[in-house]
Amino acid sequence: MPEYSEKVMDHFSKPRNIGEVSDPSGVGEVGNPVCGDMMKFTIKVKDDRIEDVKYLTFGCGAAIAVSSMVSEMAKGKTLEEAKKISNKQVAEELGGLPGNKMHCSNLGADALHKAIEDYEEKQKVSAG
Amino acid sequence: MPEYSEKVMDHFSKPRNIGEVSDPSGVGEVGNPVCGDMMKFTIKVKDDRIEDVKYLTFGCGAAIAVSSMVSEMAKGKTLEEAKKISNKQVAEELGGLPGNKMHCSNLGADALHKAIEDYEEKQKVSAG
Amino acid sequence: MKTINLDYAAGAPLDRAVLDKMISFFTEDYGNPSSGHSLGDKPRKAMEEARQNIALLIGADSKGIVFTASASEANNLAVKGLIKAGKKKGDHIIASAVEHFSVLNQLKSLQKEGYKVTLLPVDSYGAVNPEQLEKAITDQTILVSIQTANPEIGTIQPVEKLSALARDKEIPFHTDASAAAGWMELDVEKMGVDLLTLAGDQFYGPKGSGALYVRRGVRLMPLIEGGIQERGLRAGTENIPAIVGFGEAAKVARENLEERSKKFAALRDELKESLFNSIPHLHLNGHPENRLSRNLHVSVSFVEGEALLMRLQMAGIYVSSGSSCTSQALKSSHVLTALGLSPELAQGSLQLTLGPESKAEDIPYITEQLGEIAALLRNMSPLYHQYLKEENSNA
Amino acid sequence: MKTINLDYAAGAPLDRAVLDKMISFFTEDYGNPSSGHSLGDKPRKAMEEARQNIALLIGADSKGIVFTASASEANNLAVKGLIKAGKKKGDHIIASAVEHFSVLNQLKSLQKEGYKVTLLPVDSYGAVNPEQLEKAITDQTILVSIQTANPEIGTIQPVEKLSALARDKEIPFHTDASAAAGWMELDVEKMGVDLLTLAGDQFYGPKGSGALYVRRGVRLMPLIEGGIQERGLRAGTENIPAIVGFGEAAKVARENLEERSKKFAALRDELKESLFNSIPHLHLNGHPENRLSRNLHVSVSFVEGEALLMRLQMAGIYVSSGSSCTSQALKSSHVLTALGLSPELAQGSLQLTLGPESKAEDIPYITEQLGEIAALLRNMSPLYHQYLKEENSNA
Ligand SMILES: Cc1ncc(COP(=O)(O)O)c(C=O)c1O
Ligand SMILES: Cc1ncc(COP(=O)(O)O)c(C=O)c1O
Repeated sequence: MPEYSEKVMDHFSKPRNIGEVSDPSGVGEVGNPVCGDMMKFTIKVKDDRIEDVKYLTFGCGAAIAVSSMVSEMAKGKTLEEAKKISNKQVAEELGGLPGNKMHCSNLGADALHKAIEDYEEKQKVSAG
Repeated sequence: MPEYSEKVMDHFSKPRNIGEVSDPSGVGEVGNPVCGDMMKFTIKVKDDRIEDVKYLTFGCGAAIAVSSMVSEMAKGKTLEEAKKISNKQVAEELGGLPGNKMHCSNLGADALHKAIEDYEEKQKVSAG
Repeated sequence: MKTINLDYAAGAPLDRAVLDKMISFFTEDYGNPSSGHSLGDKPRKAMEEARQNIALLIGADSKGIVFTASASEANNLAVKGLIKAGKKKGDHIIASAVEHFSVLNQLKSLQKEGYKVTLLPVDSYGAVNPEQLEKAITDQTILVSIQTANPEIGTIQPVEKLSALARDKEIPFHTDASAAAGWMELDVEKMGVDLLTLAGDQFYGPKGSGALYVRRGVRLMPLIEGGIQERGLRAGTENIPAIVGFGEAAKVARENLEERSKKFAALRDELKESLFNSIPHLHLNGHPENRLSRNLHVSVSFVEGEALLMRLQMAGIYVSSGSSCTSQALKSSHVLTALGLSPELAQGSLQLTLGPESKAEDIPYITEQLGEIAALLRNMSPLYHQYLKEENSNA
Repeated sequence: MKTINLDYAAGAPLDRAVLDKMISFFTEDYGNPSSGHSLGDKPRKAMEEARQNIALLIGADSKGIVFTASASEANNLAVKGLIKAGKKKGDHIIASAVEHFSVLNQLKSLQKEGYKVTLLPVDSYGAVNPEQLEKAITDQTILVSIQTANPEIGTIQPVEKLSALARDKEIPFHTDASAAAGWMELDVEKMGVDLLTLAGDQFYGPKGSGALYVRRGVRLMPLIEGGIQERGLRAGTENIPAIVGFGEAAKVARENLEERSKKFAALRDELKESLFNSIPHLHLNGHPENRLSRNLHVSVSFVEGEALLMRLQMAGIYVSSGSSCTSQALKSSHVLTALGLSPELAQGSLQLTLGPESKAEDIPYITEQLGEIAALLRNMSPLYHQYLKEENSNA
């Protein structure tokens, strides 16, 4: 088994915020089964703030822990704050990730950012 | 250790007829230290018969056993009989020799035959 | 917590009888078989006895057995050794796409050196079709290497038919029998092979024990040059304890071959039934019947293998997976890809290999745990949710 | 009858502590370090601990240690691996004339492939002269391989000086330290070597344990291709028990290096004194001081080695010889030839290597037996009789 931190194991074995928010404000999907990991983040935005966030993840231990961590980090943050959540931060919050699993930390933040973008696109459309 | 027969071990550990006969009728030497084996046979001939035979041997276990066996086989034989002692016979009498030691059996009979030749040469000279 | 090992292909405990036989060669009979004195006698005799036992396991002449330190080494000696000896002229090598890396990676290197390589495809069960081999053979073909059985999915190859095609054209035939030996009847004559790789640790022998069978008349160059051990085909002081253990394991395997394979096949089938009866969306990989008795290979749809593996481990169950995340190279198994398995099923694959401590009583627990874990991971899988939606809209 | 082993270079009993440390990895901790689950954790940790201990023995970074199954394999990986990687352009290789066959026979093969090989001569003690190396180096030289110490005659080479010459020209330097490691202080930095071969079984570790130290930045191609064990430099399931035993032996060797080498040097010198004081016409081979502590090498003039060896065995004393009759290839030792020793002295050579059961109390018996045997064989030696005659006529 890769040498996962306690924090990773905690999030892997008790993942937080699983699922899809109903009637999501934004949806972000990344990855595919070929590369081994896939994540779908859904967010509910209210007053420029992420009121709720959930995810579905197909992937390894790190991918699951990363999704869970990202969801916790994002919840309650303003969109601007959430956009600043970086891959590096996620990995740090998880107490580090094994070298060959670092790419998983990218996926989580990417999926979240995509969901925010999706929301912002929709806002533009409805505003325009 | 090469798998020597009991007979070989017996002749190796109790070699018969070591030495040089005094005032030899014939002397035969074969081999050299480079190839690892050297034998010197000396014979005392009386009435065309090998009355006494001795040898000095520098060499491996097989070479020593072969020398000893050849000396025993030759002793008391007529020259004509002794000339017929073949390498194959020597090996057989010793209960066989390991494959890579067969060449040693050649040496023993060769040295004996050389000693006989030497005797016969000398006879010719003194006769002539 | 229970500990249930279902990954005995990765490693298995040494049979006690095997270890007992080895011990004195560590401590008392530590001599060197090449010694000119009698401290080498007992080790040398023990080595030749081991060689006999290993030869018997595959119906071979013991003179044809060359000891190596692993199956990988034996495979390298077979392929590179044969090619370097260069008896047959040509530049074309044929193997199957599902060979072990210790064959495939050599072929990659040889390709760089200018050799041409054909990797035969396999059917959806993982078997090579003899017709494909027939078509692939050219007058430049100098070696055909096709495994006896696949270590991952368990599928047994039709070696007899394959080797006959090579023999017709006087092309040397190598088979990597590492996964098969000790678990099914093998006979180098019936199989018609010139070179055969063995791994002692795959049938409860010690690690560090491998061998290559080399048919009389087949010329090889050594991979490891030096002393003239193993008739000059493999230099190095003989690892007598490993060789002795290897021989003993071969003897035990031969004497128990039928019993062992029957027992494992029954247990494996029981496990399969149990899993398939209670867990939806499982997929069997490899051939349904024509497979190694101790091997079961399934894909759990919609989920990824490392996550399964970690969850199973939390339940005390140890398995391996062909998913990319569990491989050190981060690629999913080339064997599963060769079957034409979808990426998703390859990622969710589990290899279950039975071993000495496997027992029927554990099957309910394994089934329950895998069932719960599959449900839990599917519940969070975007692929599963998508599937459910599609089902709903189809309904 | 007494049994006195004076041939511990051919094989030695495993230290009990070493074996004890190995056992659990045969039976309980049998997992595979490459496993994705925790059955591989303990073996993996034990392997890395062993790597550390081995690295410490030679002052190296543990990342540079590549496990092999023997010194022969390590030598083959070093020479062929480096040449195949082909980083430095050229076609010239330099080694000493007294290298082990696992170096020399590779060079013969490489010569057939078109490489040019210079074998440096040695002085009458067996040492390479750095000036000879300096002269031999050309701008085509891609490898220099010179052993740390000779296993047969014990002579230690001036590796530091030799490697400095290679380093000046940026030529990789390999040293086969199989005979030296565990018996003298080694430090890859001080020695200035890029590649260094180790044999665990030469310092009471298990057979089947070898390693190659590879300096960071030195590129090698693997000899055994396949899985990515050992950073891709040596494929094959790791032989954990052997590796663990190797590591433990390295630790014990390091902790006892000074004590062991002092003890053995003293014992060896006592044996030498005793033999030379009571047996006429003995000849010491190898360097009188600059030699391995456990090694003594003598030639018994006028007699042949196999006969000596057999007679000594009848007295319970086990030795080896460089005579042609004791070699399986029926050639006398290339090392003794390189010293310029006369054929007769090469044939009468005895290699005596001390080990764990060697003790001073046995020296009188050894001396007495060798004395009697030498007298007995000389009495039947034509060379001795010739010598006596010459002495007489000179007198
Ligand atoms: C079919 C096959 N060949 C070769 C090997 C390589 O064996 P090793 O890692 O012991 O060298 C394996 C190992 O699992 C195997 O299953
Ligand atoms: C200096 C040296 N190199 C290499 C070897 C080869 O060792 P092995 O036979 O264990 O491969 C030996 C063996 O005695 C040796 O002394």
